[in-house]
Amino acid sequence: MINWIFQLLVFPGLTFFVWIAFAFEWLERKTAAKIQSRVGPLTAGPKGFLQPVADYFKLIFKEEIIPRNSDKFVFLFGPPLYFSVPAIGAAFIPILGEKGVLSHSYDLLFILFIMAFSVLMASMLGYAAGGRYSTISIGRLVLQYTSYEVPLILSILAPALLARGLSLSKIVSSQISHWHVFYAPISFAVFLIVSLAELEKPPFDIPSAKTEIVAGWMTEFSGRPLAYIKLTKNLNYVFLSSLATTLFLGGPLLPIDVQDEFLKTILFLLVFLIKTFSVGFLIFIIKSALARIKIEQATSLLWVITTPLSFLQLLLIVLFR
Amino acid sequence: MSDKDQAEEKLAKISTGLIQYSPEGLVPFGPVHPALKEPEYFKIILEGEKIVQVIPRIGYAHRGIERALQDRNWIQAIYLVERICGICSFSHSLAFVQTVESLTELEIPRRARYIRLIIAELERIHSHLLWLGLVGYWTGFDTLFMWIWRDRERVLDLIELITGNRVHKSYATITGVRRDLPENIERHIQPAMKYLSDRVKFYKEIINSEATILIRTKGIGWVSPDVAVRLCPVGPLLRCMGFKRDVRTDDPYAAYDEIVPDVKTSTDSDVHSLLNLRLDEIEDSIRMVLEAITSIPTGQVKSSIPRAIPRGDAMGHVEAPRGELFYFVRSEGGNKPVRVKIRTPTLANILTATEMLKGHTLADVPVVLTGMDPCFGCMDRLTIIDIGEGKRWQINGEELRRYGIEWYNKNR
Amino acid sequence: MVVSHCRRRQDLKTNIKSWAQKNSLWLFHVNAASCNGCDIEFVASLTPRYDIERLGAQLVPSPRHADVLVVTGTVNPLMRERLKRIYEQIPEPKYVVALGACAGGGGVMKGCYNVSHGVDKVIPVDLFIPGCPPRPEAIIYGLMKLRDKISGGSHE
Amino acid sequence: MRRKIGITIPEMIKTAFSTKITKSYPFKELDVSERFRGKLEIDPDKCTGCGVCAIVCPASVITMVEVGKRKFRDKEVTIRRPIFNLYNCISCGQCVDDCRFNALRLTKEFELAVFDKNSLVMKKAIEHVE
Ligand code: SF4
Ligand code: SF4
Ligand code: SF4
Ligand code: SF4
Ligand code: SF4
Ligand code: SF4
Ligand code: SF4
Ligand code: SF4
Repeated sequence: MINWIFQLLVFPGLTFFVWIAFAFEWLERKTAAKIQSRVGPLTAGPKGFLQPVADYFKLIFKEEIIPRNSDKFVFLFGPPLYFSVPAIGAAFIPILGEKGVLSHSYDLLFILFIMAFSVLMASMLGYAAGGRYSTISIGRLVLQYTSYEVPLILSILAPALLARGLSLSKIVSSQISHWHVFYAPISFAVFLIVSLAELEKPPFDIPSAKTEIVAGWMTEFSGRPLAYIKLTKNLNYVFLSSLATTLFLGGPLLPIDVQDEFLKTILFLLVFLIKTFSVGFLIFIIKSALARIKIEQATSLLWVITTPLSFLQLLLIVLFR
Repeated sequence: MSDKDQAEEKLAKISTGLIQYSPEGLVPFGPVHPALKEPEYFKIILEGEKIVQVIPRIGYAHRGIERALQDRNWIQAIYLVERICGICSFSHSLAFVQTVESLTELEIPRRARYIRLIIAELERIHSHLLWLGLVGYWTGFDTLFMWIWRDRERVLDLIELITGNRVHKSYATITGVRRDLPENIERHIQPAMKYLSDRVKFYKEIINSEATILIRTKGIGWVSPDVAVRLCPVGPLLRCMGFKRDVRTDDPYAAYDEIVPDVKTSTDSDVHSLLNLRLDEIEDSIRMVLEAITSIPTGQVKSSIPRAIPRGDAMGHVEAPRGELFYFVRSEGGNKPVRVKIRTPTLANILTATEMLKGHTLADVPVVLTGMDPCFGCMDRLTIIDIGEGKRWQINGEELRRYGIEWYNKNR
Repeated sequence: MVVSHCRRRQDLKTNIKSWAQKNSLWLFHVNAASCNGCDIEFVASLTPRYDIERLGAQLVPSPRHADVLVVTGTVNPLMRERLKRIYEQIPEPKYVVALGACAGGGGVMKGCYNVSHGVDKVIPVDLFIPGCPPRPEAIIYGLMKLRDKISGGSHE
Repeated sequence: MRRKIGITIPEMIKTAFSTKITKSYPFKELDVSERFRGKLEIDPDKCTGCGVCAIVCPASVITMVEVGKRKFRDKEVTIRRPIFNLYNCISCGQCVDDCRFNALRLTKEFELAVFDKNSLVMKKAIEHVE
């Protein structure tokens, strides 16, 4: 039991993921800077590595301002709840073997539910905060979600079909010799596009477009709630990258067999991290090369292009398996 | 019925009180808003995401410069008009100085006229690059923004080398320029211009083929040329509607009669054509700077500055990066101007911009509003300030008069 | 014994706090009737040549996220109330930087009827960066000074 | 025009591996350009208190204050010296151009940020007299 709790909360569960989330943000900012021929964070920790940590702690120590017309309860307790969504999701991801900490035989459905819940939480938070920019932002968020939900489900179905099972561990174990990305490349691409939308990154950063609607639904948050929200966004990023790794890139598994338990764990972890960071990097590169599009363009793009594409992929799989 | 017609009809209904707009439909844009680096307030009336009406509310940058100019002597005034705005600061001082010079019949040395042209064109390059970078920023394309601003630093370096400051050049003076060019400046200018013209080619390629930029700018902000005739925009905004108007060729000043600009026009009149037009203008400016620096004559850069300016009225205009900048100066023979009136490009363009916005969505607001490249620094010298909290901001002459009488009665 | 133990923990907390604050200055920029000169230099300080993100500074879109309020310009009567309101929206601890000669004491606009000769007449100011406009390095220098103030002044 | 997606990616990679643009300013000294107009300096020995600088300054930076009295042909004449409120100075250099005694110059110093703006008031000229 204690072992299980340790796994859930520290390694490879919550704490581990939070640190990866910090590392992701650092990497993102540093690479963004490099691409823009800048230097990026430099003074906080070696090479600025502790920059996200500094940001987080600073927000924790800051005053919280609760807007007058906001729902106080949701405003204060929503952010931790929002944070728990990807945190729980992360516990399903198999890292040190074929099974995640919480894994069971229909966990893929649970993952889908979690992704929907995260959007729901975001819109609830924005709504509780009140304010015009938040309201517009939520409208966009929900509209965007409804248009990417179908391609999301369809693209996740492809590896499930290939593995003939709805559990992540089954999907992972079916990829020992061949990754699903080679059989379902379109689904992988669609999944990346949908991840951009879920993460509110360009070209889909419409709900938090700062030049249009300030900071979107986060406009009114400050202090500790904001710290949670920022962290959750990074955690979401990690969660989606690791999900892509699990679904399409074979998770932590190695084609060779290693006897030593300890060495095996280390190797698994390493493989998993490399893959996750690569996916994160890929998402990041796509993001930096594009401009933001408009909400109606986004919905039409997601409906008209990605949905038929993912259907096509499923059809191909069904026909050729 | 087109979107525009519908919008017009809606507007008519709003103004006659037939439709009441809920506060949710009204989105404030500014005065402090991340898309506008300057304080300006636009009341945007929305229906869903569609814009029905835009009401600009100017005055957030009003400082009272025209009044203050009446207390400054001719030399001090140059520094003050320059600080109407930090982006085309040289255009302001140049326009003012030229207007004053036309009162005096002084001879401006030929070398000084060439130097003025060089600085004015460098300023145009810097201003257009700044704007192009901001378009990247407004469309959420941070990488483009950073690259363009990185390249803009090359121009600012040149400006600093010549004038001593990156932004406020403080360089023009009556009868010429304050200092000569540094020695061997062409050794700095030539490589920088070469680098920039390569970069501009690259940016042109991005603007014309990157799909996300194209769908954000093509066909956005279209207005018909008739509107232009009615609302009289100036500068690139006018030129992108197919009118070939440019003060530099219509009424040459500085050395523009010897180094002739090639005025570009376009007929698409949308934000995308503005992007291309401005990039073309940068290329042309680069050509002109290079030409000027090779054929610059030797000689003095200023003659002696008169203490008092003869009595008279004068008007002058220059082509600032954003269009025609117009100055009127009245002198009564003293050491101070009696009246200075400035008509700036943004003020002339703002109405067209609100017209451009109608029928588009909220997401287009930053792109369009800034597509005309507004900078409210210069627009806000003339405004009506609302009196008291909660009162309507449009006050008509009668109200103003009554207010004035009441105020005087109270404060006597 | 208990007291000293307590104090050590307190010290640790303040150390983390000042370290975090110092390394994560989120800036919110208000143009209160300036000429844009200072604003473009401020934006330029974010761009590759100067890159204040090295110091952990970052431009944020909402005052509620900010730590430092950067005010440029002369603060005319129309902006005065808004500036106060934005200042109140920023959560504590907050710092105000008056950027440019205009924000310091009116600058060249001194004597104009519609300006309020200095941001410090409207809201308390922590740091003045004079210059018209201050070059981006001067802004960086100002931020370094502010960082020193934060790490030095956190023990009182 | 062909529509493409992500045409900036090659350039992005190129930029990421190209030479560094960022100046290492706060960690290293900076040379500013030769003509840069920075902080104003006065040479109190050369200043005669003529007051021209106070007249020409566009930003009302300079005020002339009385520092003493002097006998000049049986008449009391006040001696004045300039005080500079440097936080208002726009470094235009007009006073430098107009001072006939070459008492003023613009230095290249730009690190002027202060916590208290009154510490930027330059009273060198009057302190020198006392
Ligand atoms: S509009 Fe009137 S008050 Fe305002 S600056 Fe001009 S002259 Fe002065
Ligand atoms: S006559 Fe009218 S317009 Fe002319 S100065 Fe008097 S009030 Fe102004
Ligand atoms: S149009 Fe006006 S505010 Fe804009 S850059 Fe030119 S002078 Fe400045
Ligand atoms: S200030 Fe009034 S009279 Fe003058 S141009 Fe504008 S609208 Fe016409
Ligand atoms: S009332 Fe008219 S003339 Fe007087 S300041 Fe206002 S706009 Fe200018
Ligand atoms: S200090 Fe100078 S550059 Fe800055 S806003 Fe004022 S006039 Fe413009
Ligand atoms: S500094 Fe020069 S101009 Fe000013 S009072 Fe002294 S001598 Fe005269
Ligand atoms: S440099 Fe310009 S602003 Fe500064 S004191 Fe001299 S004249 Fe005045």
